[in-house]
Amino acid sequence: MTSADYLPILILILIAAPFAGIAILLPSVLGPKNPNRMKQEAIESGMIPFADARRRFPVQYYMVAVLFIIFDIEVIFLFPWAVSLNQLKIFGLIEMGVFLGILLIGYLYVWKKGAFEWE
Amino acid sequence: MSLPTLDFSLILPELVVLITALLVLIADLLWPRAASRGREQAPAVLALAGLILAGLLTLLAGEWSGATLQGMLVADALARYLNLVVLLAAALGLLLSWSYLPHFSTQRSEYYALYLLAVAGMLFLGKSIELITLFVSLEILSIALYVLTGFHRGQLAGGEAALKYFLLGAFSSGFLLYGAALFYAATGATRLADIAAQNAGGFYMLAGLALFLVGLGFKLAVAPFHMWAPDAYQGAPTPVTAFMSVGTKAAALVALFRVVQAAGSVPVGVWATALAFLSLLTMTLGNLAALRQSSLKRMLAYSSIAHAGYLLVGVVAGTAAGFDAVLFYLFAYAFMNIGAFAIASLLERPGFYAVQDAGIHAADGLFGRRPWLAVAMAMFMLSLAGIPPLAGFFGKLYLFAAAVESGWAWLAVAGVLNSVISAYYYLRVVVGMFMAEPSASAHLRLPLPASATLAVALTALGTLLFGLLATPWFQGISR
Amino acid sequence: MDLTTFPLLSLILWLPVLGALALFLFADARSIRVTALVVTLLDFAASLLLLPRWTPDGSMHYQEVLAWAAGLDFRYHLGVDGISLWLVLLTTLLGPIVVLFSWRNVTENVRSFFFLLLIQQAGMLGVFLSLDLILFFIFWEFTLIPMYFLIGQWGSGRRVYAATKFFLYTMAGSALMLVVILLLYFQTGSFNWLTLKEAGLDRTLQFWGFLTFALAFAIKVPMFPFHTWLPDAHVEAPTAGSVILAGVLLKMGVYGFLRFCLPLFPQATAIFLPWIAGLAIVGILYGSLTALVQKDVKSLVAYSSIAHLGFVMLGVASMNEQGLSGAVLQSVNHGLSTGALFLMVGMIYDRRHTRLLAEFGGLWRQMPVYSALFMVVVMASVGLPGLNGFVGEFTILLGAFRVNPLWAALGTLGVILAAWYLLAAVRGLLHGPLDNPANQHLADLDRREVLVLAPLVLLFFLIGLFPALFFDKITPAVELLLRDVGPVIGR
Amino acid sequence: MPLLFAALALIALVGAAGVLLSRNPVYSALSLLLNFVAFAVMYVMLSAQFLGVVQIIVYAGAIVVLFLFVVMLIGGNLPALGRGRRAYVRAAGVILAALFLLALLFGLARPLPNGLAAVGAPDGGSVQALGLALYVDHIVPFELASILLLTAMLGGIVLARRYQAPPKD
Repeated sequence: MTSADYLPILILILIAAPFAGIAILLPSVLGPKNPNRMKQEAIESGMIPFADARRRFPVQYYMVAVLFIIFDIEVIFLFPWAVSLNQLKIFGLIEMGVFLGILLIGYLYVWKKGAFEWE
Repeated sequence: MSLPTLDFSLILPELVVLITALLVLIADLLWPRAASRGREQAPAVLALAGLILAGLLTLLAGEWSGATLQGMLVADALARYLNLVVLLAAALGLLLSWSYLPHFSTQRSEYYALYLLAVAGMLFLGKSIELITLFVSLEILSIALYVLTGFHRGQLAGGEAALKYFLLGAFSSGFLLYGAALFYAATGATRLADIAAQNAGGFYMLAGLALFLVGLGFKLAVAPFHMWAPDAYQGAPTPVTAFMSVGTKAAALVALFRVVQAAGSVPVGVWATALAFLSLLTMTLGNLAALRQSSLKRMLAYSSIAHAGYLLVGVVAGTAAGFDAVLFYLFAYAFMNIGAFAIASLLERPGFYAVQDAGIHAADGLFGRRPWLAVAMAMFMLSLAGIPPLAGFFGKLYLFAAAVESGWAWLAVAGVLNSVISAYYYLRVVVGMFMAEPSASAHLRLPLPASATLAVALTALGTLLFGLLATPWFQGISR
Repeated sequence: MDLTTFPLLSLILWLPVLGALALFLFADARSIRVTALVVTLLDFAASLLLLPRWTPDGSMHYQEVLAWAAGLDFRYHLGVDGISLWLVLLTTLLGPIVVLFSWRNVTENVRSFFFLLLIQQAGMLGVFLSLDLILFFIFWEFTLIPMYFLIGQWGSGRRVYAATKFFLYTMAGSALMLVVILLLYFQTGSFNWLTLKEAGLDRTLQFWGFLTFALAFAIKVPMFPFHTWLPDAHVEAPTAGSVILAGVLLKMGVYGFLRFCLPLFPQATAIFLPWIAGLAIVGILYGSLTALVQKDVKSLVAYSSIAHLGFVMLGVASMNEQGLSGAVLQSVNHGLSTGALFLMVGMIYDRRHTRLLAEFGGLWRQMPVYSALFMVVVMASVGLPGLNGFVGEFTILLGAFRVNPLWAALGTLGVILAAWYLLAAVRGLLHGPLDNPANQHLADLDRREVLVLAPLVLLFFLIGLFPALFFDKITPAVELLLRDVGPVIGR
Repeated sequence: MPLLFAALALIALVGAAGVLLSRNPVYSALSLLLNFVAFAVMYVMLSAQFLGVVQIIVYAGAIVVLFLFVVMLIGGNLPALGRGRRAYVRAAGVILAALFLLALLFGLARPLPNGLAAVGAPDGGSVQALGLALYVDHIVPFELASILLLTAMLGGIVLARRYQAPPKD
C-alpha cells in the first residue's frame, strides 16, 4: 500500500469537497436575505415549537454511546486476529475465546441490568 | 512461527481474583431475582473467599524466583510481598464494606466486582515489567477506583470526588503514556529489561522518566499532584478510601521502583534529588494541612498524603534496603491506616442521601462508651505518629535508616520533624477520646457490626505485633 | 540454677508488664489493687537480688544479649552498672509506694490506672537497663505514652493541656536523637553502647551528636530554658503521677547525660561543659526564686525539683569523681525526698482538696504525726547533715569547688534559698494559728499513709548516716567513666 | 512528502485550536473530528495503515459521537465558560504553556537517539504485521485489555443507572 495507491481516495476527496462546498456556499451568497421571526424558528412540521429544541437527552443515549464504543473496540481487535489466524491456529482461537468470553459476560450483565431497554 | 507456551502458574493469584470477580457477576445474573436471605451477602462472601485463596496461593506458592511471563509480568519476591500487602488491604477493606454497603446501595455485586477488578489491577501493576502492561493494569485499577469513589450515588460529594479523581487520573495517565512513548523513542523497546540493557542516556530518557514520575506522582498523591486526594478520599465510601489509600500506593510505588531501576542510565542523583524534594514537599504539606481539618476522614486523607511522603524517602534512598523498608512500612501502614479508617467508618452516620462525616470531635468520650475501641484507635493514632513500640515506629526507623545510609540524612531529619508535627493532630483525636466528654456530634453505629469489629481487631493486633516480630522477613526482598 | 546465667534484668524489666496483663484477670477493684501491689513488691525484691553478688568494679553486670532484628542489627542488650543500679532500685521502690498510696483515692477506671502505672514502671526500667541505642530510644519514647494518659485522664485542672505539652515537648526534643543514632550506626557499624564508647568518632559527628542528645536530655532533666513543661505536668498530674514524674522520669535525663552524652562524645563535652554548668546554676537560682513566690504547695515542690536537679547537673558538669558520684547519689536522694514531699502534699490534698498555702496553718496541733514526718522530709530535702540530702549536695559542691570555686559559691546560695522556701512552706502549713475551721477536724495520718512514708524516711537516715554503702558501688563506675573521658577533657 | 506533512500538521493544529476557541460545544466537537482525521492521514503516511483506519473508526466514528451525545445530554446551549475568577490563573496558564513549548523545542533540537526503529518500513503497520505482534508477542496486554473493557462497561452501568435508595430493611 504505497502512497500511490491512495491517489484514488485523494481524487475522490478533491471532487466531493468542492461539490458540497458549492452547494452550501452558493445559496447563502446569492439568495435574498430578509430574515423575520417566523422564518428563524425551528421547523416542527408546521406546529409552533413550544420549547427550545435542545432539551436534555435521557441517559439511555449516553449508555448506548458508551457501550457502542466498548463493543466497537472489541470488534477492532478482531480484524488483525482474523487476518493472521492462519499462522495463529488453535492458539489464536483460545486467546480470542478468552477475550470474547470475558466481554460476553460483560455483555450478558449489561443486558440483564436493562441498559438496552428503552422505557 | 513458534507459538509461545505460557506458564500461568506465575500469575495464579491474579487469575483467582479475576475469576472471582467474574463469578460475582455471573452469580448476580443467575441468582433468581426473588431475594433469598443469603442473597445480599453472597457477593461479599464470594469476594472474601477469592481474596483469601489468592493470599494463600501467594504465601504458599514456593519461592518466586523472578521468572517472567513473556517478559511482561514477573513473579519475584518484590511482587510477592506486594501481592500480600494489596490482598491484606483488600480483605480488610472488604470486611469494612460488608456492613457499610447495605446502608446506601443496592448494587452490591457491581461493588464487589469492581472492588476485585481494582485488586487485580494492582496485582498486575506490581508484576508488570513492560510499559504497555504497566499502563493497562494501571488503567484497570484506576477506572475501577474512579467508579468506586462515586459509588454512593445519593451523596453529592461522592459524585464530585469521583469526577475530580477521574479528571486528574486521566490527565496523569496521559503523562504516563507520553513518558512511555519517550522511553520507547530513546531505547526502541518497551520491556523494562531491554530499556535497562540499552542504557541509552540523553534527553529523551530523562524527559521520559520525568513524565513517568509525574504520572505515578498523581497516582501516589505526591505533593504538587495531590489536589484530588483529600476530596476523593473524603467523598468515597470509607471502606473504599481505606483500601484505596493503601493499595494504590503500594502498587504505584513498586511500579515506580521498577521503572527507576530500569532507567539506570539516568544518573541516580538526578531523579533522587527530584524525588527527595517531592517527598519533603509531600510530608510537610500533608502534615500542615491535616493540622486544621475539622472532619476526621479528611484529616486521615491528609495524613495519608503525608505518609506517601515518608514512603518516598525509601525510594529516594535508591538501595535495595531502602525499598525493603518501603515494603515493611507499607504493611505497617496498611494495618494502622485501615484500622483508623475502620473506626472512622464506625463513627460516621451513613444514610441514603448524605453520609455525615465523623468530625474531629466525633470520637470524644469514646473511652467511656467503648473502651476497647478507644484503645485500638489510640494505638492507630500513636502508631501513625511513629511512637515505639508500635509498627509505625519500626517502619519509620527502617526508612530513615536507609535514607541516612545512602547519604540523605537531611531527608531523615525532615521526616522525623514531620512526625512530631503529625503527633499533634493525632494526639488531638486521642485527647478527645480519653480526656473529653462525649460531644453532641459524637455518634457510634450501634450495635457494632461484627465484620467491622473483626477488621479493627485484626488491624490493632497487626499494629501492635507487626513492628516487633516481622523484621526478619523483610531482608533482601528487592534486588 | 545459679544466679549468674538467670536473666535477672529481663525478669525485673518484664515482671511489671506481666503483672499489668494479669490485671485483666480480675474484675473487682480490690483484687486489682492487691495484684498491682504484689507485682510491684515482687519487682522490688527481684531488683534487690542485684545487690548481694555485686562486684564493685564499675563494669556492666548481669549483661544479657539477644539478637533481634536482622537488617539493622540492633539487639536486645541489657546491662546495669554503678550509675544505673540505684536508679533501678529507686524505680522499683517507688512502685509499691505509689500503688499503696493510690489505694483509696483512685476510684474510677481502676484497672487502666494500675495498668498504666505498671507499664510506666517497665518503660522506665527499660530506659535504665538497655545498652543498645535503639532499644534505649524505644523505651525512652515509650515512657511518654503511659504518663500522658495518667496525667490526661486522672489529672486535675488543665490536665489535657499539661499532658499534651509534656508529650509533644519531649517527643520534639528526642526526635533528632533518632537520626544521630542512625548516623552513629552507619559510621561505627553497631548500636551497642560498649562498642560505640570505644569507637573514636570524628569531631563534627561528636559535636552534633552531643547537641541533639543534650537537647533531648536537657528537656527531660529539665534544664533551665527547657523546663516550662514541668510545673504544668507536675501540678496537674495525679499524686501517683507526680511522684513517678519527679522521682524517676526526671532522672532519665540525668542518666542520659551520664550514660550517652559524656562517654560517647568526649571532645564535644569539653566544649559544652561550661554551658551545662552555667545552665545548671541558672536552673538552681531560677528554681529556688520562683519556688519562693508560689502560693500552691505542689508547684512549690515542682519548682524545687528544678532547683535540686540544677544541683545534680552542676555535679555532672564538674566532671570529677566527687561531682559525678555526688550527682548520681543526689538524683536518687531527690527521688526519695521530692517523692515523699509530693506524697505528703497529696495526703492533705485528699483531705482538703486544695493546695493553696493560705488555706492551711496550724496543722501541727491538729495532725502531729503528719507534721513531724513533714518536718523530717523537709529537712532531708533542705540538706540537713545526717540526712540523705546533705550527703549528695555536699559531694556535688565539693566536686564543683575543685573545678571552679564560683560554681560552688553559687551552689551554696542555692542551698540557702532551698532552706528558705521549704521552711516557708512549713510555716505556711504547720505553724501559725489553727484558725481555718476546715482544718480543725482533719484526721491525722492513718496506718496505710504512715506505711507509705516509712521506707522513704528510713532511707533518708540510711543514706545520710552510711553513704559508703551506696558510694562504694557508684564510685568505681564513675572512675571508669572518667578514665575514658577525663584525659580528653583534661581533668 | 514533507509538504503534505506540513499541510496535515497545520490542519491538525487548526482543528485543535478550534476545539478550544469555539463558543458552541458542537463546533468544538466537529473541529476535534477534523483533528482526528488529519492524524489518521498522518498515520497512513507513516505506513501504519491499520492504525489510521482504527483512528477513523474508533475516534472519529465513536468517540466524537460520544462527545456529541454528552453535549446533548447536558443540553446544547451550554453557557460559555464564565470568566475565570482569578486572573492570575489565566496568566499562569500562558506562562506554563510557553515553558512547555520551550522544553519541547529544546528537546527536538537535540539529535534524535539512535535507538529509533526504522520508521516507514513499507508494511510495518499493516494489519498482518500488527496481528502477529499483538497476538503472539503481546498476549498479556491484549487479555488485560479485555478486563479493562469489562471494568469500563461495569463502571458505565453503575454510574448511569437511576439511583434507588435501598429498601429500609
